[in-house]
Order: sequence, then structure tokens, then C-alpha cells
Amino acid sequence: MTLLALVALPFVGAILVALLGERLAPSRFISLAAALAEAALAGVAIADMSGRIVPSLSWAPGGILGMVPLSLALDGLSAPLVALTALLAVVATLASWGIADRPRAHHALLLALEGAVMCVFLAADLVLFYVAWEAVLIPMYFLIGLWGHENRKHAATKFFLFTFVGSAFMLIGVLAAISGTGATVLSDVPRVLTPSTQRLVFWLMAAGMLVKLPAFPVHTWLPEAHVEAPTAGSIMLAGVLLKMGGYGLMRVAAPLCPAAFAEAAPILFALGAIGTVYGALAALAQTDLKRLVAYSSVAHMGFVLVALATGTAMGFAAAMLVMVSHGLVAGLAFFLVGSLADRTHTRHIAELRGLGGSVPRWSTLFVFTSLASLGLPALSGFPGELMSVLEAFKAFEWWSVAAVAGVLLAATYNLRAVRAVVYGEPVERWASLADVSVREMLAAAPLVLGIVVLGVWPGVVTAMTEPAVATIVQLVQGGVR
Amino acid sequence: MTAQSAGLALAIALMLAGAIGAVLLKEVMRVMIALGAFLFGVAAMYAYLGYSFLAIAQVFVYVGGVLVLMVFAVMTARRADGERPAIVSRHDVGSAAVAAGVGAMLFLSLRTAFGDTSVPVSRSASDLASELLGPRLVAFEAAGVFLLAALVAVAVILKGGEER
Amino acid sequence: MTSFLLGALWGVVGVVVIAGGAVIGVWWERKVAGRIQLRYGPQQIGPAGSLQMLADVPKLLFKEDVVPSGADKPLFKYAPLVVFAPVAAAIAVIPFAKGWAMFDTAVGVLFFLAVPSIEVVAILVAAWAQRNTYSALGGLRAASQMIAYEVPRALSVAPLVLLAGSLRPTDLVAAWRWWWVPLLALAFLIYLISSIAEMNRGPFDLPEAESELVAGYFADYSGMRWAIFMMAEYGAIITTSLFAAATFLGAGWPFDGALGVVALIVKAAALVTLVMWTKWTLPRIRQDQLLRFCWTVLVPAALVQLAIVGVVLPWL
Amino acid sequence: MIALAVACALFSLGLYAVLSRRDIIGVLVGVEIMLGAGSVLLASLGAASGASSGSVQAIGVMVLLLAAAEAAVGLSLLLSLYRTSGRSRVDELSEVSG
Repeated sequence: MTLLALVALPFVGAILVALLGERLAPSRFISLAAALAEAALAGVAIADMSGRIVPSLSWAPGGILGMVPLSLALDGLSAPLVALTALLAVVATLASWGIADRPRAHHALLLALEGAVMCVFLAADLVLFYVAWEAVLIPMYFLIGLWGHENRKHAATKFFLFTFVGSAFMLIGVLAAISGTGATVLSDVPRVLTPSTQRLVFWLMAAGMLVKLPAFPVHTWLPEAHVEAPTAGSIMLAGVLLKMGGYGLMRVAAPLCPAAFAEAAPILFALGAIGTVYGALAALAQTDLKRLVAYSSVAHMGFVLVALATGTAMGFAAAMLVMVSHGLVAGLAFFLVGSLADRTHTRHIAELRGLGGSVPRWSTLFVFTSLASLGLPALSGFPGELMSVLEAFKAFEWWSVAAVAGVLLAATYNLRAVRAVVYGEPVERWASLADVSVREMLAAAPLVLGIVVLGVWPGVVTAMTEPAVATIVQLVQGGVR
Repeated sequence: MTAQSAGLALAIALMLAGAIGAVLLKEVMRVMIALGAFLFGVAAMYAYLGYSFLAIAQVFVYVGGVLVLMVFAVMTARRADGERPAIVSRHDVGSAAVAAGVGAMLFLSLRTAFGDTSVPVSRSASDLASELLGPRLVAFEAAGVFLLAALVAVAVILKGGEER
Repeated sequence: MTSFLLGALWGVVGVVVIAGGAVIGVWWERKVAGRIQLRYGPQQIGPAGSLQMLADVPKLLFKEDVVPSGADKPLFKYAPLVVFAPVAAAIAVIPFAKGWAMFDTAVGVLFFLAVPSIEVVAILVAAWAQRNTYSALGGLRAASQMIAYEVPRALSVAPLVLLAGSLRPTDLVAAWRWWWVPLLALAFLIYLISSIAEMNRGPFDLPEAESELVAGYFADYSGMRWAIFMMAEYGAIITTSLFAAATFLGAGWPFDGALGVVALIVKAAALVTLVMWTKWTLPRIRQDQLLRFCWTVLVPAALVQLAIVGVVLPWL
Repeated sequence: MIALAVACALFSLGLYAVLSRRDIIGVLVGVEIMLGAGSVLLASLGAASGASSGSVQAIGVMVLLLAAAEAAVGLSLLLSLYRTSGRSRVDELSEVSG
């Protein structure tokens, strides 16, 4: 019942905002209250999680398609991401505090987005998973298309085309999986897919998930969508939506098609490695600060793919760590860049110089974020990336040098951004810039805290993930089902 | 040929002819008509399989909603430039091969899963109303509300576009 | 095979009924309009001009089939047929007597409501095919209006479905009680208004507004193809009125059997006259008024009616 | 089996349109066909497996409504894109700037 409430609460909040939030103040207070309540509920749900996938709610089970797909489950694989979603939704609400243009619709859509994402992470049923996966996109298109920057329509249309094509593949993949296994519930699969069906189902599903991740050749929607999205949209997009891709691979694609997953590992590794290097190089070349952060997302999500491709328990744990860490870091980075751009009305790196003197608190946070992003030990980026490189070395030997190059390049582009934006001669133009406000500090605080905790004590996530991952890894390494 | 198989043949012919037309034709309004035939064929297929509610929902939502919106888009967007509107495509063997390959793979893999069931005969839909008015109504209504919200928001976007 | 042939037979019957009804409807509209404007209307051919259409139909048939040079020929030629076909199809689910319709299906009500969707596409295509600014404008107006008014129209039928607990039109007839009339008076009114808007007739005839758009979405049509548009319009009046008479007004009540069918037709004819009366007495409204009226008056009112029925339902 | 073959053929056709069309509307038509193929697969699968008619239709309608809502949103975005820029080619969307 808690899980159902976890999915329903944001939607109820969205409806309340839509009904009562005629003016600015009530709309943002109601949505903040809903986001906080959701976070508390997520805490409760995770605290009494049993650790196994047991659908907590299902209606009238029957044969194939013989039920309405409403079964939810929470386990170690979904718990970190559920927590991340709940946290980032609060941050996103605070980040969009100042939205004056149709605040009611903005906050309602943000809450609806949170609810749909929760549903993706909690779905224990393939059909529900697919429906929620699709439902996530609709509020996101609107957030980008209505509250974005100058080129928002362009970006939203591109985002739409990529994900819509991906979802057509996903639908067929899901149906093929259902017809092949004879079940829609993920945990209880009566029949094993034949190898050829596995290959097909895996690649059909991966087509949708790699677009979302985003992996190398299909990442081109991401920089534009990020750059044009409003701050709250960027936070949710980078922090949560990208994780749906990695989560989908771990939760659905790998366990359903373990043999195909093992077979595809080198390709996934190659895509991931290219992503890390390419993303980092592209980030180095950017002149727009938000675009730089966007390309760094491509690089980080490349690590997720590299870690996943190893197919080991450590690799899966590393992938989860990188995802959670990236959610926190990218959320904070987009939050900072967004709040800076709101004040300076430019995101051009060349124009933003010497901010260290004029906005010290902002600069401190930005330096902190960059350090976390480049993987400084004791911050959240470090353990995940280290683990994924080590695992990749075991699995792919010298090929993993590419991933190491990605780590080094991450240091380069992050430090370049810090040097360009924070250091240097203070500029007259930014002398009277307002520093980070108390509200913004409050919003950033949990993310900073999370980054430090995860850096010092990664076990908080890996311990949760371990039992859930074990069964999947067994399947993948066994190669059959 | 029985009435049953005649219905199936009609549905399949509509779907295939419509899809081929929508993919290959150049004139944009004819593409839309072909797409309409395809969507209608899908509805006919549903009806043939005994899913009459789904068939009508298909006509309602796709033919009456999506297709009209597409034709709308074509009519308001394309007339301005004065030239005869055409959808440009780059017909290369590569994309045809990829598409055909994916389709063939799909068929070969799913054939085993599908088993040797031939196309099932249409069944009665008499239990439908009670089933739909039962507990499933909730999920169903939620989806409907979702669609309505999306359509309202569409109107908002379009209005925003006009003001610019 | 027999069922297939039977379906085809009923299809032919439906088209003939609609076409015949349309011919009578045109004559009747001219008489009604004449009375309202203090003149006689047609009166030369046959008693009270009743054979006027027998003279008009051959004229239309023999007129030259003009296709504008810029038009998209195949689309121009066949779009009118697609405008007409769904109207003729709608008659199939109308319950003419207790337990009898040409095509008695479990989702007949939805079928009846969904059919105009196809007409919208056909109207847009016809409007586009003429390559004429007036017709394009008329087509866009027609489509936006028809899509918008589909919502209150469907909502106004929903209370009937709730009360009868079925989507089968014959079930609606079977479940009908006389007190539905006062209970559903609001829904009936909404159904009538939104149906009039749905068929693009006055006072909602903006898509074919003669004074601004010539003849709107069929400006460049003439002869028999023009007549098909007219047949579609009158066919829509007839099916709408028949459906309302059968479901809201209790079909053949208080009679049964053949007399019941007569009663149904009389009720429907009265509704047809009401629709015509509306057109000839009310002025045309503006586009913004049209859409605002739909969303701010009709839809909320329909929801209120639905809520009332929802509250009453458990007590019945 | 016929239904499966038809669905696969439709999927191929839609994919071909997505790959070959240069115009966003053309691509969108292709995706619609791919999704339609998916729905045909869903329906024939449901019918072949003997699942209850109501549940297949409930799932079918949910998929249908979602896809339609997405298509509607995408089209409205596209429409306002046309109005503001007058461009519609896919290639123009893929340019990398900045």
C-alpha cells in the first residue's frame, strides 16, 4: 500500500496544484509540500523494504495479458533511484521557485513527472513499466517546450522524435518478451526465452533504453534538450530520467535476456567507452556552460554502460553508484548553472569570468560540484568510477584504457570550467551579482550532503543493491535461463 | 471464402496498402490519406479479433484525433510557401535493407513464441460493457484523463506559438 | 457468407433511406424556412411543392462535373463520398424498435459517436483538394468545431449509458423509463446543441458561412458532388434526430411494434423540424464565441448532468 | 501467423519511413505505423493466448491513449516550430551549434 501511495501521491499533488494553485504562492507551497511528503514516504518505504521483488499489489492475475498491470515492488535495485527521485524532486521544486510564467501548470507537470518516474522505478510488471516509461515523456516535453529557452521548440521536437522512435521499438520488445515468456510480471517468468528471441528482445528494448541513457550514437538530443530546458527540467532530466535507461537495462533487459546481454557486452562496452571519451572531448570544446554540463552527462552515463557491460556484481553495483552519484552531481550542477544564468542572463563561458570574488558562495559550490564530477576521492564520483574502471579492466583488459582516458579528460574539462568561470580577474559587470540565497542553499544542502556521504561511505548504496543484483548477475554469467 | 476471412483479408489489405502508401507517396495529403487507411485497417483488425471497443477507440482517438491534428498541421504549415508540398525522402538501399532485416528477424523470432496458433476467430464482445465498467475503469479513466490533459496542454502550446 | 450478404444488403438500405430522407428533408427545410420568412416556399410542382426535389435531382445529376484546374483531382473527386459514407453508416446502429437495429452491437453508442471523426478527416481532405483559400479556411473551421463539440456530445450521451449500464443502443431503448425525460432534460439539450454544431448547421454554420467564405469547405463543388455534401448534411440531421428520439425520447413509446416505429419517426421528424427552426431563427455566432461556449458552458453543464445521474443512480 | 507476418511487415515499412524520410511529418508517420504494428501484435497475441477480452482491451486502450497523447504533443510542438521557423527537415534538427 505504501508503494501505491508512493506512485499516487505526486499525482494527487499535481491535481491539487492544478485546482488550487491559481496564484503563485499556493502553487509552489502545495507542490513543495507534496514533494516533501513524497520524500518522507520514500524514506518509510525504503526503511521497511524486504529486499526481494514481491509485487505488493496486483489485480486478478491470469494468463498472458490476463490482468490489469498494476503490480508494484521495491527492492535494492530500485530503492536508491526512488530515493534519488524523491530528493531531486524537492530540489527541482525549490529551483523553480521563481517561475512566474504559468506557475500552476509548471508545478503540476513537475509533480506528474515525479509520479511517472516513481512508477517506472517501482513497476514490477512489464506492461506497467512500458506505460510509465511512456508517461514520463509527456510532462517532460511540456517542461522543455513551454518553459525552455529560445530554441526550446527545436529541442523539444528533437527530444520527442528520438524518444518516440525508441518507444516504438520498446513496445515491440515488451510484447515479444511477454509472448515469449508467457508472463507480464517481471519476477515470475514461467518460460525461458529462446536465444534468438533473447537477442531480438534485448536489442529492441535496448534501442529505447540506450536513447534514454543516452549512449553514444543516439545522444545528440541530450545537449540541446538540456540547454533549452528550464532549470527544474534539466535537474529532473539529468538527475532522474537518464537513470531510467540504466535501470531498464539492469531490471528488465538483462534478467529477461541474460544470454543476449552477455553476448552484447562488448558492444555495450564500446558504446560506453566511446561515450566517456567523446562526451569529455565535446565538453572540452563547449563555450556554453550548460552545454558543458550536458556533455559531461554523456561522459558519465558512458561509465554506467562500461560498468554494466562487465556483467559482474561489482560492475552492476558500480553502475548503480555512478548513476546515483551522477544524479546528485548533475542535479547540483544544473541547479547552480541555472541559478547563475537567471542572474547573469548568459551562459557563455567567455563572458563569465572572475566570479570567485563577486559570488563566493556560488563559486564554492561550483568548485565542489566540479571536483565531485571529476571524481575526487571522498566525493561521490570517485568510488563508482574507480570500481567501473577496475571491473572493466578485469573484463576487457587493455581496452579499458579508453575509460581511464575518460576519467583523465573529466578532470580537464571540469578544471577548465572552474578556471574560466571562478578564477581570473573580477569583471566590473558581475561585481554586484547577488550570491546564492538561503532558499538555494537549502536546496543545495541535501545534494552536497549526499555527495559527501556517498563518497565516504559508498556501502550505503552497494549494500542495498547487492542482494538484488546477485540474482541478475547469476543469470548473466550463467548465460542461460 | 467465408465472411470471417473476407473481413480479415479486408483489414490486412487496408493496413498494408495504407502503410505502403504512407511510406512511399510524396504528396503530403495523400500520405495522410494513406495513413488514415492504415489506421482504419488497424481498427478493422481489432474488430475482426472481437475487440470492438478497442476498434472504436482506435477510430475515435487516431482517426478523429491524431490524424486530424496531422492534417491540420499540414494545412496550416504548408500552404504558406505556395509550392506543391511534398515529403522529401532519401531512398537508399541501406535503410530498406535495415528495415527489412529487422522485420524478418522479428518474424523469425516471434514465430516460435507465437506457436502454431492460426489467426483466432472473432469472439463475442458481449461481456465487454460489464468488464469495462468494473474495476478496470480506474486505470482506464486515468489514461483518459491523461489524454485530455495532454490535449489541453497542446492547445496551450499552440496558443503560445501564435503570440510570438 | 449469408451474414456478409445481409450486412451489404442493410448497407444499401441505409444509404437509400438516408438519400431519400435527405431529398424529403431539403423540401421540408424550404417549406419551414418559407413559413418563418412569411413566404410559401416551393409550391409549383406537386401538392405544396412536394415533388420539387424530383425536378431538382435530375438537374443536379445532369450538370457538368466541374473540377477546378488547380485541384488535386482524385482527392477532389472522391472526398465527398467519404464525407457521406460515415453518415450513412451511423444509421446502422439506431434502434428502430425494441431490440432491433440493423447492426445491433455491444458498442453501438460509441460507434455512433465515433463516426463523425471520419467525416472530419474527409472534410479536411475535400477542403484541401480544392486548393482554394476559402475552402481551406472553411475546412479548418469545420474540423476545429467538430472536434471541440465531440466532447460535450459524448458527455451528454454518457448519462444514458450509466442509467442503462450498457453501450448497446437496443439496451438503452429497453431500459428507458418515462422519468428519464425530466431527469435527462439538460443532457438532451446539450446533445441537440452539440449535434447541431457537429453538423456545421446554423447558428453554428461558420465553416460554410456564405457571406464570408462563399460556401466554405465545399466552395468549388458543383452538380452531383455538391449534392452529396448536401445529402451528408441532411443525413446527419436525420440520424441525429433518430438517435435522440430512440434513446432520449423512448423510441416507440407509448406504442409497440409497427405503430412504435411510426411513433419514432414522428418524434424524429419533430426534432428535424426543431433543428431547421433553430437555423432559420438564430443568427450565426462568432468563432471565439463558438469555442468558448463549448468549453465554458456545454462541457461543464454536461459534467453537472453526469454528476446528477451519478448521485441518483444508487437510489434507483 | 498471418497476423504476425502482417505486423512484422508493417513494422518494417514504418522503420523504412523513419530511416528514409527527411521531413519530420514523414518520420512521425513512420513511427505511427511502427506503433500501429505493435498494437496489432498486442491484439493478435491477446486473442491467440485466450486472455479475457476486457483485459486485452484495457491494456490496448492504455497503450493507444498514451501513444496518441505523445503524438498529439509532438505534433503541437512541430506545428509551433513550423510557425516560428518555417523549417521542417530532420537534418536541420541535427545541426550542432555552440
